[in-house]
Amino acid sequence: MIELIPFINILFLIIFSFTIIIIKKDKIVKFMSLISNLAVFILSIFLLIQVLDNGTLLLNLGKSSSLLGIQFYVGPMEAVLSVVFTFVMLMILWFSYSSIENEISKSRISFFYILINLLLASLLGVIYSNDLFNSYVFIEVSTLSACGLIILKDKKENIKATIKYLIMSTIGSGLVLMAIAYVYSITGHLNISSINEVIISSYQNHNNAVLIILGLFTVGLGIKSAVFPLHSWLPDAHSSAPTPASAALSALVIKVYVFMLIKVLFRMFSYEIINDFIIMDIILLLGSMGMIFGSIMAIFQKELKRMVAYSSVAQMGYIVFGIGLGTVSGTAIAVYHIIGHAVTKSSLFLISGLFIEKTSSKKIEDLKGIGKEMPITLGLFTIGAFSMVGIPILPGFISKWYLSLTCIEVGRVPLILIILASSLLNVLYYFPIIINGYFGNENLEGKIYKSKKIELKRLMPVFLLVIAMILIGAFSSRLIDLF
Amino acid sequence: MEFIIENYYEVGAVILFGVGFVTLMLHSNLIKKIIGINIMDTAIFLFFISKGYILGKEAPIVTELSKTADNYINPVPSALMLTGIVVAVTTTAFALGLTIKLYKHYNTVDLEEILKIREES
Amino acid sequence: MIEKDMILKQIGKIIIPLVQLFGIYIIINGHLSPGGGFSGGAVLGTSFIIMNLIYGEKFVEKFISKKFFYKLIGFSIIFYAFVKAYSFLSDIYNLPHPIVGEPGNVFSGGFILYLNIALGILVASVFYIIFSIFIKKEV
Amino acid sequence: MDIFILIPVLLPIIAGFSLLVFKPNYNKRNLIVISTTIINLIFVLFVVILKKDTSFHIVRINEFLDLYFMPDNVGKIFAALVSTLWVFTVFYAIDYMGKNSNLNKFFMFFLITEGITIGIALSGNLITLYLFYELLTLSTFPLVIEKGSEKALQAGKKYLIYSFFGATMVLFGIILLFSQTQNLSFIPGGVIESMPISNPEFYLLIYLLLFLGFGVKAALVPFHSWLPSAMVAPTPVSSLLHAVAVVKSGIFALGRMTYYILGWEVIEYTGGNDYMLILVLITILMGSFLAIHQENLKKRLAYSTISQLGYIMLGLVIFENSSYLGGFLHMIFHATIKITLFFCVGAIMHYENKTELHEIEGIGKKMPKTMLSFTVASICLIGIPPMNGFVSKWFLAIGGLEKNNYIVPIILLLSALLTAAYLIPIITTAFFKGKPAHDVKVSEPNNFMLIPIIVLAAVNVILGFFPNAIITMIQIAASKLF
Repeated sequence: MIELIPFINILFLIIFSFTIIIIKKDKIVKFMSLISNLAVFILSIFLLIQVLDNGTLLLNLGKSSSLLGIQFYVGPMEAVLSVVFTFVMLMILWFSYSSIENEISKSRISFFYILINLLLASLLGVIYSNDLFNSYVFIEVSTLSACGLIILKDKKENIKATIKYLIMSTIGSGLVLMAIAYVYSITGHLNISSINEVIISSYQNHNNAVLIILGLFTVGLGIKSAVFPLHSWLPDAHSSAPTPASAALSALVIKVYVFMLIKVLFRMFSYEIINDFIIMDIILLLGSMGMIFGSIMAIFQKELKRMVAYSSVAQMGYIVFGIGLGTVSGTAIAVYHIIGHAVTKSSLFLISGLFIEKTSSKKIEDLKGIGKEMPITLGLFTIGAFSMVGIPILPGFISKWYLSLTCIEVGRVPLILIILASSLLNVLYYFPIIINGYFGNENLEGKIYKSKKIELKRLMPVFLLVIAMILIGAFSSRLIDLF
Repeated sequence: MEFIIENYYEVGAVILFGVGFVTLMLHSNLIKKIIGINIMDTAIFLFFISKGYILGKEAPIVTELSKTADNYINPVPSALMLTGIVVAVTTTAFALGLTIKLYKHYNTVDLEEILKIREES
Repeated sequence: MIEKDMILKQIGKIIIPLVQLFGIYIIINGHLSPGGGFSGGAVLGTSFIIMNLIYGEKFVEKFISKKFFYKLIGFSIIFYAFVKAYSFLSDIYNLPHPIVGEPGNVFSGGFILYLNIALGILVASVFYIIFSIFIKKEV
Repeated sequence: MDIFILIPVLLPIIAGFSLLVFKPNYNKRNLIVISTTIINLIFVLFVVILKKDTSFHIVRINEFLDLYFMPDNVGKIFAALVSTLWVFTVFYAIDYMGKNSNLNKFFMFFLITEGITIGIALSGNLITLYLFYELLTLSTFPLVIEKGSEKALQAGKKYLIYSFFGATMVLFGIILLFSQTQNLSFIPGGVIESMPISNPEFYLLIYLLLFLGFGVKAALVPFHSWLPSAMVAPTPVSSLLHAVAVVKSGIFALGRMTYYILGWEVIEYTGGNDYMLILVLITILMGSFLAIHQENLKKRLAYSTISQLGYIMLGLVIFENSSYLGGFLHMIFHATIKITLFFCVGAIMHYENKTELHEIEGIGKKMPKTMLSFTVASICLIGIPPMNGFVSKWFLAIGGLEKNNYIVPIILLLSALLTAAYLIPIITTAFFKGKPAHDVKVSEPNNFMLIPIIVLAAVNVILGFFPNAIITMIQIAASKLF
């Protein structure tokens, strides 16, 4: 019965999101979405224990043979990812109970919870599914629900951001579907593991077809996961969306597409094959450009949410850089950074949502002297910023450390300069906020101590996220050997 | 050269894909962009289904039971494309709805003008 | 609003039931002839839209109220999800299958028939709701 | 038993946070601050006496990231030095900072910095040292910008950028080092087993990165400009931090790195220390030259610190037993001398609020005791024989000669002259200029300030006459290395 958990997870979420359509009253809607999310979180913990005990779990739905039926492949990576994602979504939901009223009109709140449940269901679907077309359908569902989440605020810039996001991601999924068509034409299979067997034997004689497939997959998934040159939709979408939605978007949604890229690159094309294609150097180039230019653009931002959005573009650069290295440890670090960044970025977005709610302005200048008014919130923001910048013990530092170690293994020492340069750039745009928040007399006078305090009940989810971040930092070694 | 003549379906599909992609990129008018998306999607469906086509076999609709499996073309891509079509329709419906709302706010459908208006505001 | 003249009304009276019957036919033998839930639902949905165009909003309200359409969507999706889940589980734990008749007549497809019906209702109601939202400028 | 090592590190940090939480009023806060520093001194002395070397792992995340304390006698001496000077500075700071009670934040960071500096002293491997090194920047930053004025914020930002730049270079070096040897803990004679015949320039790169990275904090020439601009901070901060804690921890980390990580044979093989020798000599000369025509007293002392740090780095660059001894001795003596000088200048600023050289004419007659201890301390700094400055310079010169490169003693003599050139004018303007003695009223700073100044001046003199107690202790450490 245990091995059915991945299927039950997704089914549970879908059914709950649809029952919400029928029940329109907010109280019950909130309660139900909480139960469904909690149940899925507990189930994925069971799944993790199960996977840790007896290895990866293959679940064939539909036809027993793996040729046609939908197949769920749950390895250690997927199990840990699903636990972290469900935990982060739980915290975001908890946060949204208190802060959603003042961002979306009354009638739309039930839609918000439908879309959040659908989004989580499709994210878990993409993580688990071992079947290309099946993950394509889940990707589409997640894009549409993400667009729905952005549009809920129904203001001018929201619509423009959603249109831009929708068109860009339709291009992305179009390219991905084309790539799947090519893969199908070469191998005749849609199941990743069976494709792998065919490809290993016959990839020599399809050389440029394989190159096209890799190119299409990288660009298609790159657009959707906001890798550097293709990221133009991210800042508008994330800064105009309601806070819990933008937290979910930037912490979870863009990560799933990169994980899909990892599955395609390293599980469909195994490590040996992939390294003699030039695609790996292109990905490495994309990653390093993302790291540098993402941070540079973040420095010039005037609005808080746009700055945090640009910093997620930079962090995506780290993950893609990890993939580009092409070794097992490189991918392990990329996945570790996905987890570390998901927790840190969601807490940063939620906190910036609180700042905007209290100072009722998006600009960074108005955050001067915020430290006196909301000391605890800015304290949590500082811890998040420390992890981003890379103070030891926190996950940010650990992924930077291992990334540079793999760089040396691969023999590309100068690349470490890029990693360190980008962490320096991180300092340049995170620290002014903290410094102007806590210190400087002209920032502080005229501010009453703790006047805009956020009561602890609302701050609890952010608090738990920060603790989870420190834990992830602490147990990093066991996590990394797992992948 | 004979490769192109042999499987002209694939070549046609790729050209159509290029056309759709270009209309999507170049035109700043939103409606044209959505048309471009539809062209691109149909091109992909054509490419996918042409992969399943086996010369001299008929469509996989079972009318009388005598026929065995080997005189039908490969049904898997066409089955998959059913879902693909549904997905393409939903995205287009969503995009059209958004364009209408955008038109109401900016009363123009051209992205460049909208960008100019946003700069001024 | 389109003023409702006589000719349209009379033809509508004859055609709309036929269109609806045809839609239901497509849904029912979805697994035999081409079509099935999605296209059958589309036909059914358009018949409601024509009814709305010819006889106006209130007539359709009397027939099926908007709120009921929302309920219809919800229930049909949940029904679809449960039946599909049951079909997966029945494969794994080989629970009892619904009667699998010999191919060729209506009750031959096992689960597919029920799935098609649920899908048809769903698509029809979604078509109608999207149309009514667009028509009432509620976008 | 091993838990004892942790107390001197954690006690001040906890006390600091307690200040934030309880928000005590003026005299309750003074009580907490004084008691914490004194108790801390006792604990550190206890650790120093502890003969067998104990070690303690706080947390062991994975094979490279473990917080590990292992105090050997080099660390013990530095911790003892830091805690004793911290006690003096606390007395001085309480009087200097005055009555307003919203200084809890200041004293919180003040205590936390002490805990972190002792953490640096007692750390057992390079990663713990790096962590506390970075925390030191973060905890000293609020002290530098205590005034809150725009100028202070600018100086703070400059300080932050320099230190983070240095920290990144150090991180780069540590990563490269870690890729070669999986072990980062401090072992006398260095961690690298085999002599790097295959890739000497790789180790040269590591050595340069680590030296320059730590050099930023130790005010090495190209990265020294943050020190004078950080003089905008109140005197207890600038005296304690920029004469003792921050700068010396940079030097201490350099010493750890050269002798306990890379090992001096490896560095000598890669030839890294010759480049660094040139850089150090430039630091000594430039520091003294810049100090001569500095009008502001504190800036003058800041530049003199830069040149004196050059002396200590000399000991780290010439790999000789006596030069190591001389460098280490100078680190201790310079700390005590410089802190006295800063205290006197601070007393003048606080009571007469005069900061420029031409303003303090005849101050010697007004505050005879302070200026007297100032003269004593500057004599020690210049290195006139019986005083402690002379002892350390003597060993440095011998080390240089043993290495038989003659530039070192010449530079030492030249810069001793320059030190005299920028200290003597202060004494002359203070005593021999201005109105005659009898009609000037004597107004000494109150004894909260005066006692630390006089006691420290006396300590300098005593160390000058009986230095062999410290020399033997350093000799034990040096014997393991050479």
